[in-house]
Amino acid sequence: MSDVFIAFQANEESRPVIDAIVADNPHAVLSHPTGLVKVNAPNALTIRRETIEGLIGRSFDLQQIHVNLVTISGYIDEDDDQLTLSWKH
Amino acid sequence: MDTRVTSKKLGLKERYAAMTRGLGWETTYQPMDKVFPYDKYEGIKIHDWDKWQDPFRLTMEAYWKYQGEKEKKLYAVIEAFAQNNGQLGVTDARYINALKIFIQGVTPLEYYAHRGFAHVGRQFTGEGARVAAQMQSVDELRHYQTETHAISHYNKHFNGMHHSNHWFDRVWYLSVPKSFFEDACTGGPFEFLTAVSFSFEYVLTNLLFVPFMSGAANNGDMSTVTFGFSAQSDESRHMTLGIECIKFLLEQDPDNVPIVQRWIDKWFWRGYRLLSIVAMMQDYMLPKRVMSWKEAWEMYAEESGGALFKDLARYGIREPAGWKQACEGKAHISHQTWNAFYNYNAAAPIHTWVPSDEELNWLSEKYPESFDQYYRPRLEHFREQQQAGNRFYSKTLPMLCNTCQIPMIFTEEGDASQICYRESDYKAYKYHFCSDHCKSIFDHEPEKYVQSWLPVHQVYQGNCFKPGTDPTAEGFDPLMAVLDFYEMNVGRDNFDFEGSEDQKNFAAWKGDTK
Amino acid sequence: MSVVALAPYEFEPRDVRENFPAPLIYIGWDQHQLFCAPICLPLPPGTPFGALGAAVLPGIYGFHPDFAKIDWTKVQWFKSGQPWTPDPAKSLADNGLQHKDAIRFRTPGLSGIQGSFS
Amino acid sequence: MNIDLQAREITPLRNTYDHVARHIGGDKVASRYQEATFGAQPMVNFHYRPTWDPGHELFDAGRSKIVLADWYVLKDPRQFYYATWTMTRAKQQDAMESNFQFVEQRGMLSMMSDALRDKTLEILMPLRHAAWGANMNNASICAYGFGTAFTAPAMFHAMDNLGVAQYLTRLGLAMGDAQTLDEGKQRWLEAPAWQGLRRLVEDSFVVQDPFELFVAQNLLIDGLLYPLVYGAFVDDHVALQGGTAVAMLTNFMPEWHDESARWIDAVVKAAATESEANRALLREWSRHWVDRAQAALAPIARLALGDQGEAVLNEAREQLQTRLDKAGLKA
Repeated sequence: MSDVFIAFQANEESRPVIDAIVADNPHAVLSHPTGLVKVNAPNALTIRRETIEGLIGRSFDLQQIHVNLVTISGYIDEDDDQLTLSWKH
Repeated sequence: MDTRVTSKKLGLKERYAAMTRGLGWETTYQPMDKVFPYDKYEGIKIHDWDKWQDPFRLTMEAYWKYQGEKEKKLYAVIEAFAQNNGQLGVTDARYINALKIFIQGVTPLEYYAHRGFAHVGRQFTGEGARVAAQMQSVDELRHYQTETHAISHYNKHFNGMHHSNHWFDRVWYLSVPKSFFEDACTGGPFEFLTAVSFSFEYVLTNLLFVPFMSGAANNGDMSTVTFGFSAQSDESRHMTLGIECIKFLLEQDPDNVPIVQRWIDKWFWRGYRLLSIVAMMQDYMLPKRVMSWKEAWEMYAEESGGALFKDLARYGIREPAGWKQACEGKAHISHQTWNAFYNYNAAAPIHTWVPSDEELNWLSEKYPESFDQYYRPRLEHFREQQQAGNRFYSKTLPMLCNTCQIPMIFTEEGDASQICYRESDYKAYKYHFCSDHCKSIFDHEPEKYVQSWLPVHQVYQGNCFKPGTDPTAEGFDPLMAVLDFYEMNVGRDNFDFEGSEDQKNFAAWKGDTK
Repeated sequence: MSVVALAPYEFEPRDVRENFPAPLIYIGWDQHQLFCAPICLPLPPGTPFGALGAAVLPGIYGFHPDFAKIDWTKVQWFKSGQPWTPDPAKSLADNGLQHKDAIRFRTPGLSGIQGSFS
Repeated sequence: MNIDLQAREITPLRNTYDHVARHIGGDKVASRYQEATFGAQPMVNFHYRPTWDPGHELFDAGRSKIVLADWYVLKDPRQFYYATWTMTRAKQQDAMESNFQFVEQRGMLSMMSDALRDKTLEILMPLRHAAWGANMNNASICAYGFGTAFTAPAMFHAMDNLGVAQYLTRLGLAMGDAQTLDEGKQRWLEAPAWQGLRRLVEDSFVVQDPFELFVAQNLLIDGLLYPLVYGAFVDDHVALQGGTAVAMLTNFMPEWHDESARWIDAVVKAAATESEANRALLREWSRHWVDRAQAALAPIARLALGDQGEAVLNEAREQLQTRLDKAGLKA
C-alpha cells in the first residue's frame, strides 16, 4: 500500500481544511515542512465539505482549496461534496 | 409559466461537462482531420475522447475568482517587499545566486509551457483535454510573469539577472533547459503532454519547487516564497492533468503502452538531467540549508515516484529506464554540477565559491558515501589555490553531451572515479553522450538531435561573436568576444563571489564594513 | 529507429565538418575531475600528436599538481573507449583522428588531489 | 532594534531588465505590463524543428504574411498582464454573479413570455458553439503567433471566449435544462439559418496565418456578431419586451466586446502603420472576411429581428467600417 498526500500553505485559511481532513481521516499523518502543512495517508484520503462547514460555521465551496493548495499525489475524484485522493491498486 | 418546472440542479461533473465538452461538435464543412491535423501522427490511438476525466473541474467563473484572489495576495507581498527593501533580509548575498538560476533557467521554461499548452490546447480533438491544456497555458503565462515581477526587485540591486532572456537563447548552460523544453514543444501533442504534464509536472516538479521555496523561506526571501507557493497551487492542477492524461492514454488502447513507456523513459531522464542544476543550487547556494538534494530526492522521487509506478504497473508500465541510475546519482550530481560552474565561472553570469568549513562539514555529513572521498579534497585544493591568488578558471570549452547538452561531467554508475563516455555513429559522424539514456534518446530520433545547437560547437563555428567581430585580428580574445556576444558585464556578472560587486554592495547596505 | 513526424523530417547536421575551421577533437584526462569534463578543441589535422602533451595540454591542465608529474611515455590512451596507441611523431590525421573523435588518457600512478580522482 | 537609516539609502543598480529596456527606450522604470511582456519570447537559436511543422522554427514570424521589424509594436492598450486580466475578470464575474442571484431570486426568467424565451434560446444557444470556435482560434493565434505582445492577450482572449460560452451555457441552464443546450447544438448543426455561420467558423479553423485568423475572428466575425446579438437583439429587442433578465445575464459580453475592441483595433492599426504591404494585406483580408461574416449573419439577423434584421446588420457593418477606417484600413 502506498501513501497519498496533499499539502497546503500553512496559513489561517488552510486551518479548517486541515482540521477537517484530520477529523475525517484518522490514519492521516501531519508534517510541517517549511511554510507548509503536509498530510500523508495510506492509500486514500477524503476532504468533506460538510466537515469544513461544521468547523467554520458557514458555507464552503470545495474549490476554494485551490487558493492554498501546494501539491498532491494520487488520483483525484471530486464532486460538490467531497474530494478524494487515492491509489487504485 | 408553471409548465416550466425548475430542473434539478446539475452536479459538478454534469455541469462541467456542459461547460466544456458540450461545446464542441464534429465539423462537416471542413474535415475533422484538417481541423485537428496534429493528434494522429504519433501513433497514439484514441477511440473515445469522452473517457477523458477532467482534472479539477474549474469553470472560467471559478478560475477568475480564485486566481484573482491569489494574484491580489501575491502582488501585495511583492509590493511590500520592494517598498521595504526586503532583499536586505536574506541570509547572505550568496543566496541571490539561487534566484539568478531561477530567472535565467526556470522562468523561460514557464514561457515555453505557456505556448506549448496553447498549441495542444488548440490541437487535441477532445474538448475536455483542450480546456485543461488552455487553462494550463494561461497559468504558465502567469508563472512567467509573476516570477519576472517578483525577481524584478532583485534585478535592480544585484547582478546576473539583467539580461536573463537574452542569455537563455545563447549562454552555454542555458541550452540545457532551452533544448529540454524545445524538445518537448517540437514533439507531437501527446508526447508534449507526457513530457511536461506527466514526467515533469507529476513526477519531478516537487523537486524543483519545494527545494527552491523552502530554500527561500529558510533564507529570508519572502517574495520568492510567496510567488513559489502561489505558482505551486496551480501546479497541483497541472499534476492532476499529468496523471489523468497518462491514465487516459494507457486505457484507450494497448498499442499506446509501448509508445508511452518510451516517452516516460526519455522524459524522466531528460527531466532528471535538467534537475542537476537544482541539486547544485540546493546543496551549494543556500547559506542556510534545508535538506540535501539527496534527501529531497528520496522524499519526493523515490517515495512518491515509487508509489506511482507501482500503481501504473497494472497497465504494463514499469518505472523509467533510468530510474536506478538516477537514484544512484543522488550522491554525486550536485557536486559534479557545482564543479562545472566553478570551472567555467568566467563564462557564467552567476557567482560560485568554495563553501565554508562549516558548509563542507554539512556536506560530509549529508553525503557520507561520496563527499569526503571524491569531492571535498578538490574544493579544499581550490580554496588553497585561491588564497594563494590562483583562483582556477577553465578557459577551454568543454565537451557536451549531444542530448542533454550538459558538459560531460557525470560518472559511471557505481564508479565515481570515471567519467561516463558513450557514443553513436550516425551517417558520417560521431555523436557523444553522458550516459546510456542520453545515447538511447539520440539513437531513437537521430534526425532530431543532429540539429542540437550545441553552444560549444557554435562558438567554434564562429556563430557566437557579435557582427563585425574579426577573429583574425591581432590580440583577438575569443572568450571576451563570446562574453560580449552574451552581453554579460564582465567582472560584475561573472567570476567568484569573493570580491564580487554583489558581495560588496550587500555588505555596505547592511552596514557591515568588515 | 527514426523520428516520427507529420512531414519529411531530415536536416543537415548542425555540426558537419565544413562548418568548422578545423576538425573538433575531444580530450579527457581520466581520474582528474578537478577539470569537470573532457574538453573540446578544433585542431588542425596536421598537428603532430606529440604536440598535445608538449604544447596543447599544458595550458589547459597545467593548474593540476599532477600534470607536471606526467611521464608521457607511460600514458595510456583510449579512443572511443578502446585502448589505443598513437604515434606521437605522426599527425592527428595520420593517427586516424577525425572530426568529433573522442580520446582520453590515463596517467598511471597519478590519481588526483589526495587520491580523490580529482 | 536599532535601524540605521543611513545604511538603508540604497540606490538601484538598474531599473529593469535589459530585454525590457530595449523596448522602452532605455533603462527606465518599467511598468508591470512592460516587464511581463517585452522580450518574453525566446527569439533565436532554436534547437529542433517541430515534428508537426518541419517547415518552420518553433516560434517563427514567417507563419504570417504580415511583416514587422519588431513584433513588440503590437501593444495592448489595456496593458493586460495575467494579474490585471484575471482581477478585471474576477470583478466582472462578481457583478455577473450578483446578476444571476438577483434574477434567480426574483424568478425574473419565468416572467418572460414563452415566445420571448423561445426566441432568446433559439438565438443564443447556438452561439455557445460560435464562442467555442473563437476560443479555438485565439488559442491558435497564441500558439503560432510571434512575440508575446501579440500572443499573450490572444490567450486571455481565448479564455474570455470560453467564459462567454460558459455564461451562455449557464443562461441556458437557468432558462431550461440540459436539453435546452442540446436543442441549441442541434440548430447549430442542422438548422439552415445557422449553416452559413457554422461554415464560416469551420473555415476559419483551417486558416494557417495567425494574423489573418486574428483579423477574421476577432475583428470581423465578432465585430459584426457582438453588436448584432448583444446590442441589437438582447439589449434593444429582448430587454424591451420583458427580457431584462437576459440582458443582465449576458451583461459581460457587450462590456467585454467594447473593452477588447480597443486591443484588436490597436493591433491592426500598428500592423497597418508599419508598411503599405501590410496595409494592403489587411484590407484584402478585411474585405474577404467581412463579406463572408455579413452573409453568414444575415439569416440569423432575420431570425432574431425579423424584417429589421437586414437594416440592423447593415448598421453594424457601417459601425465596423468606422473601426476599420480608424485603424487605417479605409476602403
